Amino acid sequence: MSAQPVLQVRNLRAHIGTPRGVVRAVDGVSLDVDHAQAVGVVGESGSGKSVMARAIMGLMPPRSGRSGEVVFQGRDILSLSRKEKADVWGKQIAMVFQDPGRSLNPVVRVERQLTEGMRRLLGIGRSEARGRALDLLREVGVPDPERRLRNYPHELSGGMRQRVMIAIALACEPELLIADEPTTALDVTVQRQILDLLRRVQRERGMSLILISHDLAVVAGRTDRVAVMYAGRLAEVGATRQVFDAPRHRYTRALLEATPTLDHKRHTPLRLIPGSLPDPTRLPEGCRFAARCSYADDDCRDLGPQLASVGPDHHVACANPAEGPTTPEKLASGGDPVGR
Amino acid sequence: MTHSDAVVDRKVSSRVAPAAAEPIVSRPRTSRSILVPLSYAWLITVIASALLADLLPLASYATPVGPPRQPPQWGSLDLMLGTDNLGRSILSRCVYGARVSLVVGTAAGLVGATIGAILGMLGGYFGKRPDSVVRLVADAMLAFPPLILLLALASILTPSVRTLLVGLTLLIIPSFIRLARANTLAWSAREFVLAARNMGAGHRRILVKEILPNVLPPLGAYLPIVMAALIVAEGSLSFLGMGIPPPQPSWGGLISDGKDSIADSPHTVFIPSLVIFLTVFALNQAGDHLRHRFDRTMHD
Amino acid sequence: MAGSGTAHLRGDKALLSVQDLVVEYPGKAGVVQAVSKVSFDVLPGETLGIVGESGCGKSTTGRAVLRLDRVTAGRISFAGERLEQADERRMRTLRRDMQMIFQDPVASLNPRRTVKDIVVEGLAVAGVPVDERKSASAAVLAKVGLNGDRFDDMLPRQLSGGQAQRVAIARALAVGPRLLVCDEPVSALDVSVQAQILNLIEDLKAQYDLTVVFIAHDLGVVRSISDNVMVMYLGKVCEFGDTVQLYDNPAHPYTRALLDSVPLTDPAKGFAGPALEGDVPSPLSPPQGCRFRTRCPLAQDRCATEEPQVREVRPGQHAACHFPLPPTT
Amino acid sequence: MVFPVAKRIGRSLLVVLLVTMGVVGLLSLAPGSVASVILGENATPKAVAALNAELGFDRPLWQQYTDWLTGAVQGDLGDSPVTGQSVSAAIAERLPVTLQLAVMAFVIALAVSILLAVASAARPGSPVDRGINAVSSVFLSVPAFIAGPLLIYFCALKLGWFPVTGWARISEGIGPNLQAAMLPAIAIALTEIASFHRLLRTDLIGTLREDFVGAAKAKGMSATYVMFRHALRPSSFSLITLAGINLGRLIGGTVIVESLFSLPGLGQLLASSITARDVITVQGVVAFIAVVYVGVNTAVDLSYRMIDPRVKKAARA
Amino acid sequence: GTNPDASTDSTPAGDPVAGGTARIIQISEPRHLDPAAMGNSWAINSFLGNALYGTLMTNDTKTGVVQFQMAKSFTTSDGGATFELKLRSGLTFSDGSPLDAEAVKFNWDRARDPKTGSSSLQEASMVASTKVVDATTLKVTMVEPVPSYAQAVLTTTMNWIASPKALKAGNQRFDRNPVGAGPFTLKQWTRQDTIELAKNPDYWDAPKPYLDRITLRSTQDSTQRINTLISGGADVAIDTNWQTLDKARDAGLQTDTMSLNGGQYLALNARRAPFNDVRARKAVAAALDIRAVDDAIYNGTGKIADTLFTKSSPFYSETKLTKQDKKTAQKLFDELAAEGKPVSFTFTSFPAPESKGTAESVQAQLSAFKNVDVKVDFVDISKATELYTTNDFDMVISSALFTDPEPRLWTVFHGDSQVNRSGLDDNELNQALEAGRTATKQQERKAAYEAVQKRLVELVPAIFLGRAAPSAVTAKNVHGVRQYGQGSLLPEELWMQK
Ligand SMILES: Nc1ncnc2c1ncn2[C@@H]1O[C@H](COP(=O)(O)OP(=O)(O)OP(=O)(O)O)[C@@H](O)[C@H]1O
Ligand SMILES: Nc1ncnc2c1ncn2[C@@H]1O[C@H](COP(=O)(O)OP(=O)(O)OP(=O)(O)O)[C@@H](O)[C@H]1O
Ligand SMILES: [Mg+2]
Ligand SMILES: [Mg+2]
Repeated sequence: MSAQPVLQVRNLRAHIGTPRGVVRAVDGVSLDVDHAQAVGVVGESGSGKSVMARAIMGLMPPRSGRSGEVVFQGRDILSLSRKEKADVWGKQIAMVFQDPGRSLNPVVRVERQLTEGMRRLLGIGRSEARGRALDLLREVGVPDPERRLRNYPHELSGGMRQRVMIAIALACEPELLIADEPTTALDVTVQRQILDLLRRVQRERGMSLILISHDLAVVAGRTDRVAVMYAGRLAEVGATRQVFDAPRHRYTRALLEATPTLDHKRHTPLRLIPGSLPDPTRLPEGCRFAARCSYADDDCRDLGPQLASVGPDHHVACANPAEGPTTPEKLASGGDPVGR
Repeated sequence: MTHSDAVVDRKVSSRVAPAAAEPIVSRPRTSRSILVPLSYAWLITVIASALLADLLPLASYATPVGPPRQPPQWGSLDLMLGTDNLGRSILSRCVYGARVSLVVGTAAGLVGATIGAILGMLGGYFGKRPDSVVRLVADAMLAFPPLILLLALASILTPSVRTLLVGLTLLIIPSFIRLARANTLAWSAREFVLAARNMGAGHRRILVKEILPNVLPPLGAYLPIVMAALIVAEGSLSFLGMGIPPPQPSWGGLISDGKDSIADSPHTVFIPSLVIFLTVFALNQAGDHLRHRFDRTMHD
Repeated sequence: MAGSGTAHLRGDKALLSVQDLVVEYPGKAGVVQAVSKVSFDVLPGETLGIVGESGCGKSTTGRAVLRLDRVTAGRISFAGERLEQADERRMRTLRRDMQMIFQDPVASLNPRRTVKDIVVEGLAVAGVPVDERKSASAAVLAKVGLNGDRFDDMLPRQLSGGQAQRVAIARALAVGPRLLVCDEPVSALDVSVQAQILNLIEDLKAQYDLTVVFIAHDLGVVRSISDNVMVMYLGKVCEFGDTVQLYDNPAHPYTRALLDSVPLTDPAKGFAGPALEGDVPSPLSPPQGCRFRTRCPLAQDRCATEEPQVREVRPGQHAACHFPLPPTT
Repeated sequence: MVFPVAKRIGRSLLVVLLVTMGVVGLLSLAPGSVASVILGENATPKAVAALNAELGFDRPLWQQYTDWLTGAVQGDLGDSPVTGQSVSAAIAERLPVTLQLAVMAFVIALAVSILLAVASAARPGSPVDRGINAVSSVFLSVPAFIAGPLLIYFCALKLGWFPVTGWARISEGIGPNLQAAMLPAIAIALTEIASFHRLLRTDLIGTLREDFVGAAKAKGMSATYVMFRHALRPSSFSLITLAGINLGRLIGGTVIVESLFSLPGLGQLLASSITARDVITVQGVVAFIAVVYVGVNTAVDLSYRMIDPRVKKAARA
Repeated sequence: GTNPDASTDSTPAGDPVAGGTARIIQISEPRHLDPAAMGNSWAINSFLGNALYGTLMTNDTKTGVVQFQMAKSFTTSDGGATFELKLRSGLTFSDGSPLDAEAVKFNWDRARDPKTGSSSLQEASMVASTKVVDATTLKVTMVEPVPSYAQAVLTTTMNWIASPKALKAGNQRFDRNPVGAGPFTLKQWTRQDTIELAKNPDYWDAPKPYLDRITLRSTQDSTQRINTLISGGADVAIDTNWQTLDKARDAGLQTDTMSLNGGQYLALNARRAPFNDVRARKAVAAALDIRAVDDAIYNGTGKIADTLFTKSSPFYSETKLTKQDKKTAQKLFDELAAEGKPVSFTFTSFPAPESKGTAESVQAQLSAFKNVDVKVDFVDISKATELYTTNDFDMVISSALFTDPEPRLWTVFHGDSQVNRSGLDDNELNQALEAGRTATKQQERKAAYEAVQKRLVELVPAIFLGRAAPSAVTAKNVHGVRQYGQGSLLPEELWMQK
């Protein structure tokens, strides 16, 4: 495909001022999302996934700053005027939040929450918006949509609410949907339904999707590419299959090993990742995972690796990457991998 | 994904594109600007001068020091803030007036808050019957016109600081009951209360050790506002003729005394008003600051 | 499923035995029977996992067992003593033998008390003198891996999730319990921290000869830690049995559906089986007969009229279903 | 459904009972009697005692109270021994004034405080926010009896926009009526503005942190739209509670403003009746105020349901 | 202003014009419209009473000479032991019934009855009996001779005669429909709001009244009364406060202030310590600067009552009532303290601003002296009865206002008087007062009151403060301000320029 990626995030930084210091929640992230592609972002709590999503959406908390570029269909949306922003956010890029119970206004009926965006951004009338709303609800599999429109959020079950959230996000037919942990608050069986739904609409509509989750398994079966985040930076990016089949970053690998799976032998200890995430206000100089990595050497601690290609569509920011199934190009630690 | 991403992602690392600037982030001010030290300075001045009034080189608050309604002037300490309708030093009256106003604000505020907090916590924690009784009491106290209470108290007991304290305390109790009850309801539903019960803690221990520390901060935050309101309310009582007996001054009383000459000698009203305002403002600032400082749960 | 019955109980050997436990919450909207005739038991030294979807009554069961919630009906015996008949005073003593760890590590710690106070709360209640408590707190914190006095004066909010959960565990351990009820102790934690806590529980269990009831909704977690599993749905028992056996050959369609809904880390597979339709019905008006029948792919007429009882479908595996699934292997 | 309503009414009656009993108790302790007030300075103790007996105030307290209560239950609040007017008529005469004052003050206070709170919550800590906070501190520290004369001085004397004192009934035209009510309403509103602003500001800041606010912004809604259509309503719980309490209290508590502006409201009636030891009137007015208070707060409880549909669910059936 | 003595700013405005509505602000409204419940003094309800019931007599505010209105004459042939009241014939109440001697008898008898609670009980009780001679003649027998009893009648509510029939109907009915023969009748009374009066077309003294309608409002606060007038919200304000009068003049309003003899005074309770000792009374009198009191409450705009009578009074004498002398005062305080009788007393004050201000001023001034201690105690009006029946006070503020010293001076200072606040019963003073009352020749009376003043200075039962300011403040277009008695304003004389 020669087409430009829908979204190009370039060296995005998003820092938040707090009384204890500046939290460098996102610190130089670059990521591409192609047309009709589903990209997963995984990482532990606090790794900066949500802040990244919010930075892309322009939803930064007070006393925060961004730098870098977020190029959406050729325009850098960080530098848009207010008017132009309204054209992008909501209409072109939509977002689904983690907790469907809290991201729907509890005191506003489903109908208005669904239609207000359409009416404002697309300038359509009430009855047309309502008609579309019904279609959307049907599309996301909400039974009896007429009744649901009149409901308040609390009258819906968790799964229903998340469906409504997805319908709201789809309302203006966005090019890109960002789903920030859309199933974390849901039960397994409902999570399953929502994940299936997201994948289906993404495919049917030919939409791009960024699926954020802390659960590697959630991302695994539902994305084309996956980015692993650690302490505000990307650790590993690549085709999902590659990253899961042959994780190269030590962190990715450790995460996978620490996850108890259905075939884990019982009463055997899980593999641990020692230590914890670094304090986001006092991030280390070099590789941010170095302190917890048993393969770290002084270079790791001082310099910190850059994201480098280790195979077709597979990049790792690790000086001592794990062995892959196929022999990777050997990389000089710390150097510019491409030599440009 | 295409080949393009290989190119793109290669450019990705921060070192490759050092041009990208660090975002500019303003840190929230940790201290509340210069106003906080100024507020403390003011409160300390007020409290200290109230306590040490007798030692200060001030004229008596009861005896005229000059012609009535003198505007503020330099030169003599006693005339610095001018004189009141009777020619008494407003400075001296403000300093001594702080005693009554502060006592009214603090004592009525604290006693009211304590009683209200106890009742509210008992109601909120035990629920059911105790709660109905507490709510009934609070409702009845709120439905009781405050004026009646004060007028009646003023006629039963002779007007004095004590009468005033009783009346004003009764007035603020129900608000604290409500506040404490609402907070207790919220906190006692929390898991750590269950955890304490699981440790075998009894009701009293849970109330005192688990719930009280959490209910105190919102009450504390409300207290400065109530204290401010009490200081002002004391003035309204003077206006209604139920204030403390003369010649003892109070800030509210000073305002009330001066109100008829507001057009000719505005200082007789504005100086005490300013004192009240500064104190109210300083109380709020200090309250906010203390909460930030000592309520460690407020950090981050 | 969603059945009653006591066929799976193992008699006197059990440290904790629960029979026909019912917990009801009267609300303005009606009475919610959060736990409806649930029976299970735990042998000394064993770990029992309880799994089920949100709202199925796992926590309520856990709390009721410790008498932290009102018990509407049923028998709870702990080491031969009938808990539901014990008075408050007796319970206070007994509580030291049975401790609970709560779901949200931060919410279960008083935000305004320091770690060293929290950890020895149980001892303070029991009237242990201050200096003894001090040393006890240091010791117990060390046990859970919070060495040094760095944490003593911290407030819960200053702890990471994993550290907070360790403090909660330390608090429970401090009183030397025999039974530990863990109510989703890791569901609020990251995988990496989760692993630490799970390993810690395993360690402590071995070290202190603890009996554990482990409540979770993550089937992977439960599998890794428990000897027996009880699957619950809408306040009822679905299936009870040896963990490995149950995971490999679920007899109840709900157990099967749960297992099929677990996302797999293998990008090629996605999910192991078909999705389950619909939502959990309202606990206010649960379906007649088998409570799972409204979502059950195998439901028949009989399921609507007759409530299935727990019965042994295979040796060591009990299910409450009229039409249990055959073994797959 | 019947049960909670009955319970609610029962509670309300209890409140009214407690309050009126409290009033009788309190006033009985106060020195002086209505007879001595009626007979004036020149009265002899004998004449006073005779008149008191004639009016029935020599009977035991509980008997006076139960008699009053029996009447009150049948809707007869009795006649004032001082003015001879029936208490219900006196209340009916004053009520429009007090009600209009209280309602106008509240409309003003709510409107102003909502605007202020929105402005300060939009950027907490900004100069705008600090400025507004300072203004609200000023409002808190200026008592009504100073605010009143200042308003009169500037708005009535200097600008001549409003009358200095006096009341104009609605029958005299809506214009004069509003003019007469405006200054006193503002004088009452000032303190309310301050406390409403504080409360709403805090709650708004909290709500603005909620996910659904972010979600609405992510939908492309403007900041103003989000503020007024999404954030305001769920932030108004405490405001409404406080407003309910204060409105209820204002019905009997505007005496300072009423006397400053010479308005024939309930507060003045109450104050003069207390001075005259007119227990019958005081009791009637207090009972009435308590009923209004209870009513307003019931309305507040009901309004929770309008504001937040979740409450309705919890309370249903 | 018709009174040459009154300080007046109103310019002669030509002949009265009929018509118009006057908006008048009074100080307070009565509890009932029953004359007995009102008070015939400018500061109380005199305007309303005059409007509803007319007047039997008025007086010249300067000379005190009685002028007859509805009464044709009020004469005594026996030095004040009995009187004969003659009414104009054909007087009718507004309901058409006749205002005859019977009606006067009913009203006056009623005022004497303690059960009525009349504010004029004291004066009315000087009458022993009344007898109707014919429709227009009433014979009045006094308890003891009071030659100038007409002064008592016209300064009290006895001057107002209401229809007996209407009075008998009870307060509630009467308040809705008070029946009198005054220049105006009641249209509507909304309590604490407005009293609407309309011209009585059958008023005996046609073409008076000139005004068609009157709207009365009440406001306690004198600043607000004047402010209302300044802003054009009213046409006439009744006022008592020297300072606001000053302001009103500055604002270009007309003020008419009638001058009255006597004034406000501090009554020193001589029945008990410390003021049973004349030295204590003298000391306080010598310590106080009366000017300073005036400064405090009226910003120095008031008139000081340094003599008992004003210069324009025929009884004027130069005898100064008090003279400040701090040294003597301190000496006396010290002396008393040394005797173990320290001057420590309570000033019992009402909450009204003037009373409060006076009390505080006295307290503040005395605080500069040693061995004297003043407390201020506020009581509300409901306690006044108790206060005066038990005489449980050390110092109160009271007033003795009069044009003719009779009967007011007697009631204030005579040992036999019920309302002698100071309670001082001095033979010499009593005799002088008796002489002033019974003497018929002006010269003798003057001498008697000269003696009274001397004795007052010696005994100090009271410390006189300032003169009263019975005033009417009027807008530029209002004319015809006429007062009588105790500043009682006559509504029938008022007229407004178109
Ligand atoms: N409003 C805020 N103010 C201050 N710090 C913040 C704020 N939002 C996020 N942070 C900090 O930024 C960092 C990244 O947070 P973020 O919410 O992006 O993590 P996450 O990866 O989404 O985690 P989770 O899985 O818990 O959602 C964390 O250290 C967090 O504490
Ligand atoms: N205090 C309570 N009052 C009323 N209903 C309650 C209460 N606690 C729990 N319930 C109800 O009881 C049922 C079981 O709740 P419980 O908390 O035991 O579920 P759970 O299985 O622990 O769910 P989760 O996985 O969400 O923790 C639910 O329907 C819940 O709404
Ligand atoms: Mg997140
Ligand atoms: Mg639970």
